[in-house]
Amino acid sequence: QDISGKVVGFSQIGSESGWRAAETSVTKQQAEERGVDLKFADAQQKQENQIKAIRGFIAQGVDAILVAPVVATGWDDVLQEAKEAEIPVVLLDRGVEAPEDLYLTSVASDQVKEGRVAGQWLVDNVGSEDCKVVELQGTVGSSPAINRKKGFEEAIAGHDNITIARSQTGDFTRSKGKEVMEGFIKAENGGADICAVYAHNDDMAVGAIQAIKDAGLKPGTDIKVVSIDGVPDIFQAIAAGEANATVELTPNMAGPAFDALAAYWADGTEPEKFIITESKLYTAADDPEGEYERRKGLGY
Amino acid sequence: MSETGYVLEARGVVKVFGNHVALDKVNFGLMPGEVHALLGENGAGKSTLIKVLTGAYQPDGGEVLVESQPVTLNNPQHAQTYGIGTVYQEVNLLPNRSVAENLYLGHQPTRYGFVDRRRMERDARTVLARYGLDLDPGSELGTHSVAVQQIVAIARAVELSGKVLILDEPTASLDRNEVERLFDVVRSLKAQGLAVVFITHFLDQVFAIADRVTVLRNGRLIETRALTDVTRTDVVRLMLGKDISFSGATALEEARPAGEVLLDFRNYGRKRSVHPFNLTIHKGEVIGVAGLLGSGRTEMARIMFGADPADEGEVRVAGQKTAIDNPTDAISRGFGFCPEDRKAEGIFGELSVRENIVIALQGKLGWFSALNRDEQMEIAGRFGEAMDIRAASLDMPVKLLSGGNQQKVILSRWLATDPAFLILDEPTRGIDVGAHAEIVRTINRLRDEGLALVVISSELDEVVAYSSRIVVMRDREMVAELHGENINPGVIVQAIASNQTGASA
Amino acid sequence: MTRRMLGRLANPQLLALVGVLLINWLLFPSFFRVTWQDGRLFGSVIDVLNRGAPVAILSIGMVGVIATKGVDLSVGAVMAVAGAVAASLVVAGYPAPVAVIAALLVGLLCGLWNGFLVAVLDIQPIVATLVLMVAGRGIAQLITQGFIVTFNDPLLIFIGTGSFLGLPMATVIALVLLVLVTLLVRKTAIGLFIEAVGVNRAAASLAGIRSRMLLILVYALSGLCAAIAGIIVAGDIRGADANNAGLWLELDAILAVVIGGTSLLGGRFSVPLAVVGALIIQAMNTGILVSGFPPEFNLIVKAGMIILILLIQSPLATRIAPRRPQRARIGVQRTAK
Amino acid sequence: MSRSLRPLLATAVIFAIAYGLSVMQFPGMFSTRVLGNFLTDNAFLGITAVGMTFVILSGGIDLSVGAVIGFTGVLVAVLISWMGLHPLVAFAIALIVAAVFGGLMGLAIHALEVPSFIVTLAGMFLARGGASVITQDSVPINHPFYDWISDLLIRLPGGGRLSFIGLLMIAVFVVGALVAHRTRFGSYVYALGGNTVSASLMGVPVARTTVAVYMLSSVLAALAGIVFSLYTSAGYPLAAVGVELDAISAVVIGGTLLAGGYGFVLGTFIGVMLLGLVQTYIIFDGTLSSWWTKIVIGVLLFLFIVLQRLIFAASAPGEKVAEKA
Ligand SMILES: Nc1ncnc2c1ncn2[C@@H]1O[C@H](COP(=O)(O)OP(=O)(O)OP(=O)(O)O)[C@@H](O)[C@H]1O
Ligand SMILES: Nc1ncnc2c1ncn2[C@@H]1O[C@H](COP(=O)(O)OP(=O)(O)OP(=O)(O)O)[C@@H](O)[C@H]1O
Ligand SMILES: [Mg+2]
Ligand SMILES: [Mg+2]
Repeated sequence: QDISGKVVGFSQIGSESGWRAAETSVTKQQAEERGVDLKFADAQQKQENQIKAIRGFIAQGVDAILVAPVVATGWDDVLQEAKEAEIPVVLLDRGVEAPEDLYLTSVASDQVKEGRVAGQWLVDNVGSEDCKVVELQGTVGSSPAINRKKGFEEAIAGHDNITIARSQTGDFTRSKGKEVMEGFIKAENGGADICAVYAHNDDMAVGAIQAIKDAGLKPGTDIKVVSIDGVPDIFQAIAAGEANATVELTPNMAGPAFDALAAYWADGTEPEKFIITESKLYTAADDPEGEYERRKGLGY
Repeated sequence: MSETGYVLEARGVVKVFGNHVALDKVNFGLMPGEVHALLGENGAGKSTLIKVLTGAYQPDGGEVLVESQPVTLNNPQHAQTYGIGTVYQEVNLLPNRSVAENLYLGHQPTRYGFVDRRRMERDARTVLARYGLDLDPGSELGTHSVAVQQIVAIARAVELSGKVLILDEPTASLDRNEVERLFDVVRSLKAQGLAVVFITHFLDQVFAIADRVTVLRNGRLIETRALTDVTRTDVVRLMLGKDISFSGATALEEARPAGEVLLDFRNYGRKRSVHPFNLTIHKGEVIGVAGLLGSGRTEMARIMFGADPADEGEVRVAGQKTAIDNPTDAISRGFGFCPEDRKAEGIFGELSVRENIVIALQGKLGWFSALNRDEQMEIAGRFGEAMDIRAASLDMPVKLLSGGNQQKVILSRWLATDPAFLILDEPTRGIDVGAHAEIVRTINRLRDEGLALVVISSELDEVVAYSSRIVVMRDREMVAELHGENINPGVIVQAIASNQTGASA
Repeated sequence: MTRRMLGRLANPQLLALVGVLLINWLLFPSFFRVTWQDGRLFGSVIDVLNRGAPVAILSIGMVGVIATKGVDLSVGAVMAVAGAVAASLVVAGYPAPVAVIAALLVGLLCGLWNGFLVAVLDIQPIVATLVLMVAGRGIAQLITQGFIVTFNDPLLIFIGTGSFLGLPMATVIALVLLVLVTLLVRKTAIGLFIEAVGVNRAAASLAGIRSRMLLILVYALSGLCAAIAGIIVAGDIRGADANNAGLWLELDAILAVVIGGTSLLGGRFSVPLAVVGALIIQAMNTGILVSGFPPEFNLIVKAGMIILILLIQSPLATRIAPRRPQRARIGVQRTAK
Repeated sequence: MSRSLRPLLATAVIFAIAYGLSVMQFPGMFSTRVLGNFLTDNAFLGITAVGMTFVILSGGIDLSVGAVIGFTGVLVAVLISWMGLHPLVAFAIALIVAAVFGGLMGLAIHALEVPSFIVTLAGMFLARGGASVITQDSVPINHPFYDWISDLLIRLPGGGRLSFIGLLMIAVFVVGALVAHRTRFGSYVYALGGNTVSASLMGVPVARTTVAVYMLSSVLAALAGIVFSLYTSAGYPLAAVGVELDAISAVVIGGTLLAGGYGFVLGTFIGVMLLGLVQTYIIFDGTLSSWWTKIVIGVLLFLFIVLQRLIFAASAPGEKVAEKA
């Protein structure tokens, strides 16, 4: 269906990580391909800014609104307003706790599942050996941090040989990831006791890999590295044998969203309420160089 | 009323700062309906005593009694509830608030819980009229001159004090008329039965208004006497513990042969500030500057020093035409400047006496030729001794010194730079007779050593005593230059007064 | 001379640092274990030195600013800008020295801008530097277009992660800066002038001190230090992260200076003690990390630490338990009495 | 007085011009909807900024307000959703907690003679840390009372809404202005900002006023936190990060001198609206990346402070005021 000429507002969280930047540029690409006039608003990681943006879009009378909500709660009122203005809203990459009739659909990954996939990979790869895992959490209180932790813990539950020895926040950033990993290494006998590191995103994993190297250990061999997102740099690390696995979170949330909107506008087709993107595991066996090349241009 | 008859009394009050005893078992009593002068050299403890009496400090020993009842005054506001009102040594008001609010802050009339601004301003206008001030009570206090601010402070204290009014050097920045006006007010308050404490370094004023006098020296009570029993010399002797020759007694300066020309200001002036003036200054000469308050003396001094650069005319230093656009230029040509507002523009309160003394010299030497500590100690010690600065240590913060000693520190600062030309703006304001005489002596000595000086002073006797020439300012314009026998108070007053148009408040 | 040295060592800041380190040691017994590995020292204390370096460098620049009664809120943003400039230039193919120098120049420029606002336009430092704090991060993002610009340039990486004589490069740079700046302010009259301007700018001008030049100098130095820190942080993660680099570090730097005994009201200051302040903060952070404290307590521990230090340093405490009357006084020795 | 009125006037004129230009480019910006949004969306910022105005007028600064908003949101959410308290009871508790918190900060500032910057920085860490210790998650609030308040709104022709929280902000501004300009307490606040030593010698209860000012700021921040929880029906420990900077910017743009002693509560209102206008403009444009928001706000701040500087410099006798400690 042709949706060119439609005006769509997109309230993005911010540009706090490489993945987020990629999502922004992919969304812009997708809009361009379809001839959609995308109104972009970056909320600088603040919910209040997102609410302002959505209200602004409503006031402008856009045809649809995409929103990547920074937190799950607190959207009822503004979504209600959008509904009253008859503007369909599509949620991207995170869900919200609001009545389902307030939005058209939600395109998101299953964050708990991402954690579970990562955990499962570890379970499959350590066998019955004892394995002390250190965890680099995302920003304290953010929903991916909470869910990815939960999923990972679910996966390793029942495997008593795998324990989370330490868990600290690395704020989803490389530098904090590196700093925290350095601390972990010191705290765990110079890193000798650590069997694996689980990072809530690839940026922190990249930082951790550097910390492991600085400590004279081999990331990927001495300490296994598993993380989530699938940004280009982690594929490079996998190719170099410095990281072991990543769970992809596709930055293309907008594509399915536009498709759903197109169908909805064409004949009023109500899409599925939850469009779940794939949480695919990549390891050294999955052509990491190729994956790197494919992603490099996306502006991670 | 009690047996002693004192409204406010200090008994055996002790106040210690660190290891310095500022007040040592001082007794002090105030009768209703008297004006009581409190005298003493700089640092004698006058301000400290009244701060204890008004709750700004807590005594370390002894007690404060109000109408013979021992009381603990927690703060000045608490003292106000006993009818004790105070004007502290520095003008302590709020330049950012309106005149009316400064008069009534804390006691504003309210209506339904809100400040009744109209009534407050009306009352303020009435009160100020009593002091001969006619100004908009709604205007910002900071836009008025220091004198006006001082009067507002006094008016405020008078309004708030039912029984006692304490004035710590209220006249230091007032001119004659204003002092007269103030005295009228004090007399009428006295007639109403108020006790007034009056601190000043002007003995004339003491004799003009006070009934009794208390003299402090080095934190000790020397004596309290009725003024009818004492002469000026008695008082001075009590203050100093020795006889001195009073500065007024110095012989009139005869017309001396002027040295070579050091400075020549031609049509020098600054728009909206001082009218262009012509002034030639020779080596070994003191130029006195006389004029009413707000006549532009300070501004002229600042222009000469480059603190506010001149925008017309030219200046020659030793025949060379130069530009003096900022103090650094001026200092590099051997200028020095003691500003009149010591606290705001003179001292570096947190820094040590030593650093305060060497700073201008160091400024002259520049960033990269630093004096080391020993050199600093030596310089500070030398000038500190020459000026008789009383400080426990050269490394103590200068803010802990009394006003007069701070002034000496600033003078030392400039002397350390070995200047050729010094501008002193009110160098003797707020300074006791001893230090006063010393500064006058210093001025004379410097002149004899060949320095050129410009000295601004409101004390005519003093200006007359040391000036080789006097220029008179009026309405920001240099209106007269007096030589030889014209240098006497009568002529000066004539010059200031002639054609007196709109002199401000 | 030795008495003077000893007196200097027995100050609350160093005691606090020792205290924090001891607590770390109690919570984590091998805290002080240092080994030699791959030609460099390795251990938690070394981490404190390495991770504390950026804030220490910021505080070296910040202390002069605060001594003049100012504050520089923009340093975190300037770090991001400098990192972005360096990374973008090497990615664009310029040689690393060019990129580094350009980044330093940009930092210097930012500092000059702040100095201009404060000294020439006479704007209060908090607002003046707030401008660049807000806009700077935007400019950094503009340069990187919102992406993390990664690089593989060996020189930049060496600055961030290399080592010299076994010590992390960042620590070495911080040390060198500390020595240079301390010499600059104490062996010349600049230190005295900074204090004079901080105490009373009007009086300083009348005493012939070029307070404008001086203010511009201290802000420029602060900008330069921020740029150095920004390059280190970018080199450390091999990428310029405009969104996160230096985020809220201005607060840590200010905190470090205040812990170091320099009053926000200007006046007396000490460069070495500001660095000690930075180390105290980092020792706390590292301590929390290695002792396995839950992350949500990080901020509370930090707040508790500030409160404690403020209590110890406050005039009230001095009154209750009189210690030696002065706090941070460096280079000024009282005559023994 | 007229001198300090001028920056206010300048701010108002610039707001009017900027708004006019925006409307010329996007006529949609002149609608009851956008105007209503201005109030609703900036309600918590506005309420916070009123408290900040008092703090700044008194010569201090309060960095803790953003964290207090976050903390209050979490506290209220936990009290309602986990403990089952009625929202009004929860509000009362939150306000009391904030009052104690602010009072303690004020006390520390006064008694320890430490600059407000550093005390409130500690307060910021404490409040933010406290919120994350209570919960790290966003806690939703589902209570009929909340729904009832959300429905309390006046619908304007053209789709605009005057919400309860928007009106609450206006009420806070009105009361704030009355307190600042028409009560003794207000004059004490200005007195502190003018010169603390003078104020104390003139009998201003410095300790009590300082404590009250920070108490007021924290209480208003808590009220803003409540508003924020009404706005989002949730409590989230990371809510309102950096709002203190927005509030300070709004106060400064509104013509209040950061050194204290000069300024108007009304100016802060215009400042808040101007910040809102910039954001709305960038949303309406829709092609400007977020960094432009930061750059534009930076430039705006710069323009305003230079403007104020020119105005204050043009009337010289105030010079000495600017030099004070
Ligand atoms: N807060 C303080 N700390 C330490 N010493 C102080 C303090 N206040 C005053 N002093 C010292 O106490 C002594 C008495 O000072 P005070 O101000 O009472 O003198 P004064 O008689 O008013 O002098 P002046 O005529 O110069 O004003 C001085 O030596 C002064 O240095
Ligand atoms: N820019 C200005 N605009 C308006 N009035 C000004 C300006 N600058 C100074 N004045 C006023 O000009 C007058 C001259 O002040 P100045 O301080 O030079 O006088 P003075 O003779 O030294 O008095 P004092 O004895 O108080 O020092 C004062 O009344 C002052 O308030
Ligand atoms: Mg005195
Ligand atoms: Mg004068």
